[in-house]
Amino acid sequence: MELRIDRGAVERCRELARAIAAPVSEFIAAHSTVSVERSVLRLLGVDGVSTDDVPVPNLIVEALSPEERARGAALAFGRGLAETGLEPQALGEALASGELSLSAFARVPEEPARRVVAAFVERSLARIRARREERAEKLTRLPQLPPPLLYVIVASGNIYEDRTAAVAAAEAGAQIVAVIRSTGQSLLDFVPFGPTTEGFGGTYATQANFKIVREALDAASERLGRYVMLTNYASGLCMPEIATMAAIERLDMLLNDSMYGILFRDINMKRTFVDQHFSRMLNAYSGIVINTGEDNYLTTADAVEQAPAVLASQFINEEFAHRAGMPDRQIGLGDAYEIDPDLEDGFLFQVAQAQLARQIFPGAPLKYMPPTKHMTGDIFKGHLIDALFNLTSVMTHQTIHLCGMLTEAIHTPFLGDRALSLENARYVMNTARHFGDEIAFKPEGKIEQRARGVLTDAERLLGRVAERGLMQAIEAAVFADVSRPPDGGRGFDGVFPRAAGYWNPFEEALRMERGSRGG
Amino acid sequence: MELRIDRGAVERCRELARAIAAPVSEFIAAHSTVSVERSVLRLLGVDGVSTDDVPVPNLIVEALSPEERARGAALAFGRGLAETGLEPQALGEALASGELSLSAFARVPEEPARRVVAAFVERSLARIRARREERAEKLTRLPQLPPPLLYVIVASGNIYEDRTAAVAAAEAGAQIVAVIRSTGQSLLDFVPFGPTTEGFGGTYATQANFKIVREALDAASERLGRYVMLTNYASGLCMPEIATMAAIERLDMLLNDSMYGILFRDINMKRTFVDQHFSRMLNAYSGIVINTGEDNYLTTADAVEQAPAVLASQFINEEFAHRAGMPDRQIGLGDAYEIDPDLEDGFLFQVAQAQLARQIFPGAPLKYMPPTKHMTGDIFKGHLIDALFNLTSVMTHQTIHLCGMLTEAIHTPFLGDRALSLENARYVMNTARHFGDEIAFKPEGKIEQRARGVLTDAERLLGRVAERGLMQAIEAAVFADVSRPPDGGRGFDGVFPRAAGYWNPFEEALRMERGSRGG
Amino acid sequence: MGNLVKPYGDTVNDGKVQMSFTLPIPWSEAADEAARRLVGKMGFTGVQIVEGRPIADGFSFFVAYAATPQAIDTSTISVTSAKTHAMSMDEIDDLIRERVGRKLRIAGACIGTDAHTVGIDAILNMKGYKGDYGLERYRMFETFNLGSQVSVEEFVRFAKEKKIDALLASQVVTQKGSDVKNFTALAELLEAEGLRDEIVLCCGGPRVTNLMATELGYDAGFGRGTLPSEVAAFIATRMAQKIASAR
Amino acid sequence: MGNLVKPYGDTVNDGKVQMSFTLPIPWSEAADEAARRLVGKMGFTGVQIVEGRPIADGFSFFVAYAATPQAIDTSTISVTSAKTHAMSMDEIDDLIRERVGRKLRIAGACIGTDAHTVGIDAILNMKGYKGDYGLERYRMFETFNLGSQVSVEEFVRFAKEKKIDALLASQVVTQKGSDVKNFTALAELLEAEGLRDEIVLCCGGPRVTNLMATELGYDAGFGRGTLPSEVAAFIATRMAQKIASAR
Ligand code: B12
Ligand code: B12
Ligand SMILES: Cc1ncc(COP(=O)(O)O)c(C=O)c1O
Ligand SMILES: Cc1ncc(COP(=O)(O)O)c(C=O)c1O
Repeated sequence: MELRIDRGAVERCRELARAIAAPVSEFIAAHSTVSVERSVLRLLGVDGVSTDDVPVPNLIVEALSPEERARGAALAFGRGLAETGLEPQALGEALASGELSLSAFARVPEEPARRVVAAFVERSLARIRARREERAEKLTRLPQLPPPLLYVIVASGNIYEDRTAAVAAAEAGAQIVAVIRSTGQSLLDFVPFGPTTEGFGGTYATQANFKIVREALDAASERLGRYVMLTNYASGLCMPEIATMAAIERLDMLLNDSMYGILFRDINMKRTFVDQHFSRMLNAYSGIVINTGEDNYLTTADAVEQAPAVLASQFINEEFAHRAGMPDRQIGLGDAYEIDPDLEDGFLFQVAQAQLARQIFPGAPLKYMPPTKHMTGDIFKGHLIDALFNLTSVMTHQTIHLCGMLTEAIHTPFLGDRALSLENARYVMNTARHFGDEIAFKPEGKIEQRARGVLTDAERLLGRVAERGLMQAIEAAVFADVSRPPDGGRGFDGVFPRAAGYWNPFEEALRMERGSRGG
Repeated sequence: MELRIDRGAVERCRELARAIAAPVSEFIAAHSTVSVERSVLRLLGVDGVSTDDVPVPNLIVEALSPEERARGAALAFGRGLAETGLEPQALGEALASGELSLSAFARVPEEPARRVVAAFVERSLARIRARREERAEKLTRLPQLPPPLLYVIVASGNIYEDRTAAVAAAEAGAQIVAVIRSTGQSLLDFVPFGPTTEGFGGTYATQANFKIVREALDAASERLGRYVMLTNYASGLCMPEIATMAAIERLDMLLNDSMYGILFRDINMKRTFVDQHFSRMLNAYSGIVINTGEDNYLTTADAVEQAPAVLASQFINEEFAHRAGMPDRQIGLGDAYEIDPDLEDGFLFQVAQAQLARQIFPGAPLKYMPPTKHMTGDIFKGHLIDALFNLTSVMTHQTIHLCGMLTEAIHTPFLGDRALSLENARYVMNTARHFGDEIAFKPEGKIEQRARGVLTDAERLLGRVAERGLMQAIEAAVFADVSRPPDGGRGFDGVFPRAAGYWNPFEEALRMERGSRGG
Repeated sequence: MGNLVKPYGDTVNDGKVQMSFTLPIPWSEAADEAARRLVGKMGFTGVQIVEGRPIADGFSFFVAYAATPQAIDTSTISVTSAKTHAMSMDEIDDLIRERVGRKLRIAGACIGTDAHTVGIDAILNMKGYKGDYGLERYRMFETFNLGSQVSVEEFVRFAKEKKIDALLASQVVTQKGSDVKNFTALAELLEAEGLRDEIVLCCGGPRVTNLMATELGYDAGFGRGTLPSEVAAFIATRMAQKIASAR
Repeated sequence: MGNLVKPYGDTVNDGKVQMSFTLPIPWSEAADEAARRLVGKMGFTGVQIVEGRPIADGFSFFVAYAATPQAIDTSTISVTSAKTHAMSMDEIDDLIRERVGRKLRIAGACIGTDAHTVGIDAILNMKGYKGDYGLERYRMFETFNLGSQVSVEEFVRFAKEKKIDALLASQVVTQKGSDVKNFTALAELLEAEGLRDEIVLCCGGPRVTNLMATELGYDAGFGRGTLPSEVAAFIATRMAQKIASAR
């Protein structure tokens, strides 16, 4: 079922993506953010909150002087470690309670600070490696079913109900479970702490919540004889911190996009670019597959028109991921089945788009999102739209398959909704298992022509972006019809230039590690 | 989306069907049945019931002596007409009330009897022609939507609720409405009379009921600007009589099969063969499209295994229909989407089967039946199976599309069920309108191989039937694993040999008419 | 006490149910509100009409989500299933051989005007159902399959004539209560003929439950998904009991 | 009297409804019976559990059909729809020009932590919705779209500063009643700031009904499928009334 597409155009798109990312990479290399620094602290072992619920990493970074901050939190914190001989967590607590203050250690020499930090860095990376190996071991012993991997969300707002729901979903056939975050969390410039039971439209992403569901799914995996994956969002103002927590709690995937926060959450673009880079370096190391957010273009604007933007964004996300050291097998590029169900031959367009992505990114575990925008309270019709989405996915060999819910327009899924949704996917994908392999597209037919048209338009779009520069292109509303100024949006005050001598020991270690892997 | 099939095999199957039908035709030509004779009377204009609800045509035929019956009811009745000068209905009533008796006219000469009957035959055929022209006029003025023609059933048991349901269905998009009969009607050796409100699993087929729904649908057709067709069953012990009533009330289609009654209702085979022939002659003349019942093989036995039997039966039904003077455009051959939904790649087999029929019978308005057997109380899954059925139908260009109901396993459809069912068909057929035209099957792939295998096996099956003779083959349980003896089953006592001088003026007229059309 | 349960949407005891129905009124915002109040009158709270639309002139279709305050105490429910004994074909044959000492004569039919024989055939035919052999295959059963559309009178006459030990009646069509009507007529006629006590009387069909069957005076009822061996085990056990208690 | 209606399955007043729900119990025949009795306790008759099956350890899913004895008198339902006036863009502009005599200042936002702007954008953006132009396109409106995740305080501050005539608040997320909470907070703060009377206060979202909105103290509420012109017509008419009655 191959589309005959212009391979030259694909190559040109990749070159354009490289040209687009290069200047942004330079910017990234010269900057850091409060969230990056907080994750460095978290990675070193700092956790917990103050009596008024402010996370310790936030307190520490906020307490740094601009000059200290510009050289990286690791150094200042390392001075404290060296001087006090405390474990990072203990030092963090002492700082949080006001018992100690990092400014007191300003004159501790760099050398011992670096040395003591280096040891904790090694310990931290070993821990992440251990989690990664644990995953590999489980995957070998408890193999997943073949793709499309059925993925469902849980989002009751209460982590304990979510746990129940996650386990039930696994039993009903889910291979990946996502705990959806509460509205508004992406705009919080800190990560909430502890188990939570009060979210709106989702449950807070906290390290404790990650652990609760991971443990429950690990137990279920053993019972079911197949490894059930867990995923969450490394997105919003705390992208790298969530990547950190996920690495530690052995999440398997993370929603993580190089531009989503900018376009859809009005997060400052510089903040986003810097944050996504460091998160992805971490994700690469933890063996976490990222899921990019191209589907969002389709929920806010017309899906037929936006197809080239989706493809262009996939090229950009791929390029940024490569630059952060991610191999193709960890780059879950996004797409979605969002064409108006009442459009004649809309199904043909969906097949064209899905197959196009499959051919252009053969090594990527494509993430295919279900119909959402055109779902209504008519759950019966909704279930049918989901069925054709399921069919398209199995025909075009998508990898990560977000199961559509018949109640999409109504509420975050009920336990029974997920069971019906999984039943839908299993039925359709089984009865039409090899359909895609048994047919060919009519040469120059509607499907092929559509795919070719999308590719041509994506190349044109990338050309325009490359010409202006990515930041200026975003300002000029080239993506999703949304304009964002380079210095506007949320979290801009948390971006700062690296001073000479800036030190991020994890970045350094991961880059070296990658060099040695030849990545 | 053409399958490469062995055209020679198709030709050989048609030859075998001819060889199978020929001896049966000889039998048919030499016999008549009580139901054929009753329809002759109905056609002449006899209707109504006696005080104890026995239809007048039944009373008259029952009162004939074996010798009179063997020469056909028309002659005996014609004698009465000639002698009394009454209209057929008046004579019928007088006979029913016992006021007159046909035996009293036994000595009236044949000539005047034939002459007076001939006049009523002409009147009767003119009436049927008028209904046929009326249909043609409406179809021109109120064109239907393009096929697949969406067909739904109504079956409340109460004709007035059925009328409401039929009109609502038309408004919701139905193009054909069937009023399903009560259980057991097919085994009644008479047609109930008048409007009825008490049926089980369906509503009695009566002429009054036909009229009530036809009028309501005619009004709806005008309002909607598209002609909505009405259909019922010319099946069971009163096949030709229902064909008569349908001709008069301008039904547009009729379920009518050359072997269904034998296999699935244990109706005597000789009765069935004779009855189907005369019904089809009438249907041909009234412009009624027949729908054959091959789907029934699939509801009682495994659908994957029974596919060759379905195809073999389609060839036999086609041949018998041709022999009754039906043009291809009136032969709605049956098939159904009945493969176990949990069979891997079952969808591929369904597509293969549907496309095979489409290619072998290009001129026939194929009737495609929905999944029924594997439907369960899980209405959500049922709706999905219907969706893939809808997809298969539009891909393979089926003509008469029976919409599946999500409540198939529960109850005869509710008004709301039909609306959901029509929504399902409209959605799927629109979003994938030209999908079938935009793909090709992989040469020698699973789909093509399946289609070829079915054709080969059907040829083999027809070969076996031709060798033994159809009646003996049925006795040997070649079809549907059911064995029926030639002289067993219901209604055998209503079959009798035609005596020398047997006269069926309608058969004669229709045959001449057909000769003049060159059919 | 007990074990009170409520429907579960996404939180324990939230009581959430989904509902759909048609109202014979044209669609409007007022129709949505009528639907909402109607569901309220049914006793639900938090009623959301998530879909409301015209489906024909004068008819509207609605989908609702709502919470029920009702709960059910599962500890009070003791349905005696006819399917409790899991026995193999050989075990069943052995049981009959030992406890009855002769072949049991079984007759099955689709009674009334019902012609849905697939279900009763699944129980009786050699081939069976879902890999479970039918009663014809058992050494200790002699079976008669009377097929479809067998009148109650004919069925009882046959039972009498052939000295049948167990009667199996099937009903698939349920419209207007025709199944209950026919099942009742059969039980009554057997009673009237004085045959009821000697016979193991079973019924089945997709809407049959054991509870309903026993209420109608049957020994057992078998619903959707029944396997032949479950029926065979029931007949054998019940017959053995009858014989034991007759001694 | 009145016009009592009941759900319609296939016969007038049969009262038939379809229902589905999950119970937190393992599946068994007894679970089916528990489900049947539960639906009975909800007040339905003729309950059929047509599907019952395990969907996870300790959870079963059921589909039921049943009849409700409840009916609703449609003649008692007088929902005042906010959408009664069908007016064109020009008519609305003219109405404002004549009866208000100046441009109306409109501010819209997705309040609270809700970020679903598609709905409010559909009402405000030039482009509009389903071929119906948005408020920005009207000559007699000056519109401000504050976007997503706007706190109630910020929204009221803006209204005060810019002397807004009509506030349009959107809420799409409804989990745990967050929509009602935010709508209520907005109405209360406006009241507290003494701004409520001057402002035409509207809310909208897929689960909003005009009834609910008026109960929360809003002038109007707009649900799924709202067209911009319906909102524009409402604002214009209401503003004209306010001015007339102020005279
Ligand atoms: C196959 C079928 C037919 C075939 C029947 C062929 C045959 N020889 O049996 C044909 C096409 C002929 C047919 C015709 C009609 N059918 Co029909 N048919 C069905 C269908 C699709 C499947 C039934 C089936 O075979 N199920 C599979 C078997 C294995 O399951 P089962 O019957 O439940 O049996 C199991 C158990 O219940 C149990 N069991 C059953 N009986 C017994 C007896 C005993 C003693 C025991 C122990 C156990 C037992 O064991 C079996 C194995 O587990 C159903 C819809 C559906 N999906 O259920 C409609 C359905 C049953 N039919 C229906 C109707 C209305 C008809 C017609 C009346 C329509 C018409 N007016 O033309 C006709 C007339 C038939 C008649 N006179 O009875 C309705 C009944 C509505 C109702 N609830 O009243 C249904 C539900 C479809 C619908 N939604 O309209 N039908
Ligand atoms: C698109 C979408 C998104 C987009 C939003 C993009 C954007 N910029 O708006 C993205 C992908 C970002 C998103 C994210 C989330 N979403 Co969302 N999303 C949807 C979706 C698919 C469609 C909503 C939509 O655009 N509808 C189309 C518009 C035109 O319709 P509308 O909003 O009803 O508006 C019309 C009327 O209501 C009215 N109207 C609306 N507002 C107003 C205001 C006024 C004053 C007036 C007069 C009229 C009016 O006029 C409009 C035109 O007719 C729905 C599911 C669905 N199909 O409904 C889920 C849905 C709303 N999302 C949901 C959730 C939970 C989320 C998340 C919280 C998930 C998560 N944890 O990550 C996030 C976070 C968002 C946040 N912080 O609020 C849930 C809400 C559950 C609930 N009932 O509480 C839904 C129902 C999906 C689900 N079943 O889980 N989502
Ligand atoms: C990359 C990405 N991050 C996050 C989200 C979720 O929204 P929020 O930003 O509110 O967490 C999405 C939504 O689909 C997404 O694609
Ligand atoms: C040809 C034909 N006649 C009749 C029927 C209906 O059944 P009955 O024979 O009970 O009328 C069917 C069923 O699908 C059929 O295919």
